[in-house]
Amino acid sequence: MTARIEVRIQTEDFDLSAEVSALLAGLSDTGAVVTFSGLCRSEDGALAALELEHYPGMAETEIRRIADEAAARWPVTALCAIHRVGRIAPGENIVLVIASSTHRQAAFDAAAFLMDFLKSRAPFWKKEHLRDGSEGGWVDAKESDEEALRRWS
Amino acid sequence: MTARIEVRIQTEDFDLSAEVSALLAGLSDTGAVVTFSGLCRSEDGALAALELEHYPGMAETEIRRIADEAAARWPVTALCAIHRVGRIAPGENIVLVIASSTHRQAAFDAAAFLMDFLKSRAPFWKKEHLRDGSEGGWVDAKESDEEALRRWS
Amino acid sequence: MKLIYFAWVRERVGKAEEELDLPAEVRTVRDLLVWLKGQGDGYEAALEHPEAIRVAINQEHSRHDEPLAGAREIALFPPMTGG
Amino acid sequence: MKLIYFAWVRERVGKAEEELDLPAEVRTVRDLLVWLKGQGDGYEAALEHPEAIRVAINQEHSRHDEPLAGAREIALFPPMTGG
Repeated sequence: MTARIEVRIQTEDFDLSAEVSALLAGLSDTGAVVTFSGLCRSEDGALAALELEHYPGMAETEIRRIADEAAARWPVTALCAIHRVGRIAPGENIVLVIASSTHRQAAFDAAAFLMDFLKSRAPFWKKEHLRDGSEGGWVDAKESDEEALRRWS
Repeated sequence: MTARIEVRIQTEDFDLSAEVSALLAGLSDTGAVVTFSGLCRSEDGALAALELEHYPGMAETEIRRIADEAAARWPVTALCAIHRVGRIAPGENIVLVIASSTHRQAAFDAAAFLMDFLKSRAPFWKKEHLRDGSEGGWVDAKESDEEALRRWS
Repeated sequence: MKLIYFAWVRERVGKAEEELDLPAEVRTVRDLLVWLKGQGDGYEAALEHPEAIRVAINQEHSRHDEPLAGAREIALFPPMTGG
Repeated sequence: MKLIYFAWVRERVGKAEEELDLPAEVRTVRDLLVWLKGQGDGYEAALEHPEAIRVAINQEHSRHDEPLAGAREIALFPPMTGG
């Protein structure tokens, strides 16, 4: 089965329903759709915005490589990953992953796999801007994100 | 943490984005949202529609009980389950589950748990109507759905 | 006792619900399934494989060895196929 | 050689990218990190903990023991925090 794969990096926000509809158009054997949305948290009101930086070119290539691997591991009908860059306010979307399949477990697994690898392998970096006007600095990578990769190997 | 829990059974379709927005309104510490949509498959064009029957009263109570258990097991900020009943055409939504949390793993796990138990414990039944005008009969329960429950015990 | 039927149990019994007086010796869910199977062709067809039938007492899932004491509403239905 | 920097590596080095002539003895990623660290205060600050720096050669993740042979573009950056 050849999965439909869509990868985008953009400054604009996206709409969940519109992305799912566009991705699944014509795929009548899809019975299960899992989406993951990553949102900017307010950090108890301390955060003014996140600034998302990426490595143009490599970011798209790397996400597509991860999606290709997910499509090889699970019988998905479609996969989509959209990552925003630039300034993102609390409550706004940062990332969207969609995985669809005939049955639900493949959709859940492919979406979780895509997110786990996207977090630790796709070249994006987050910087915090605080409400008091100061820079909160670059977000540190979490050991738990590296650990999350191990369950897939 | 008290999770916001929303359970609905309805004949009308629902919009993914609208349901996510309504569920998360004001929950500023939510960083991860997982949705599962179950769609009516076309069965290679053979299916005219599914007819969904449920046990009014017990269906809502049972789904809420499952959601309460998910909320007790994972640190979710909100959970939602919407199940449609009546006649549903290929490509249309049957069920929606939403789970949100501060971090992604809890959202993935709670959504998968809710779907697994909803499939085998909530009192709904599917009947197939075929394009050639015949009744395809009642859908059989799958042993794989019973097996899916065991990983949570 | 109020009995409710769903899906193909409802279709085979030929009605969605009914009020029945249960004999005193019908004490458990299993007793009920055995007794009901003898009440006519529709019940016989619906309860051909009684072990496959799921039962809810007062809208809660019940095992076949559970007593009926306290039941106001008993529902019989096939394994569930929602989601 | 085209070098590109991201996130706090870029901020500490003080530029997003540059063209540098690498000495012949700089053969691996690790050689490059050690050599670059000696090129001034910005580089010293960026490469204080060279083992923490991630490197991509021609836009592919590379280990620190990999050779630079064939590299057209080398990127240095902190561990990724997207998603």
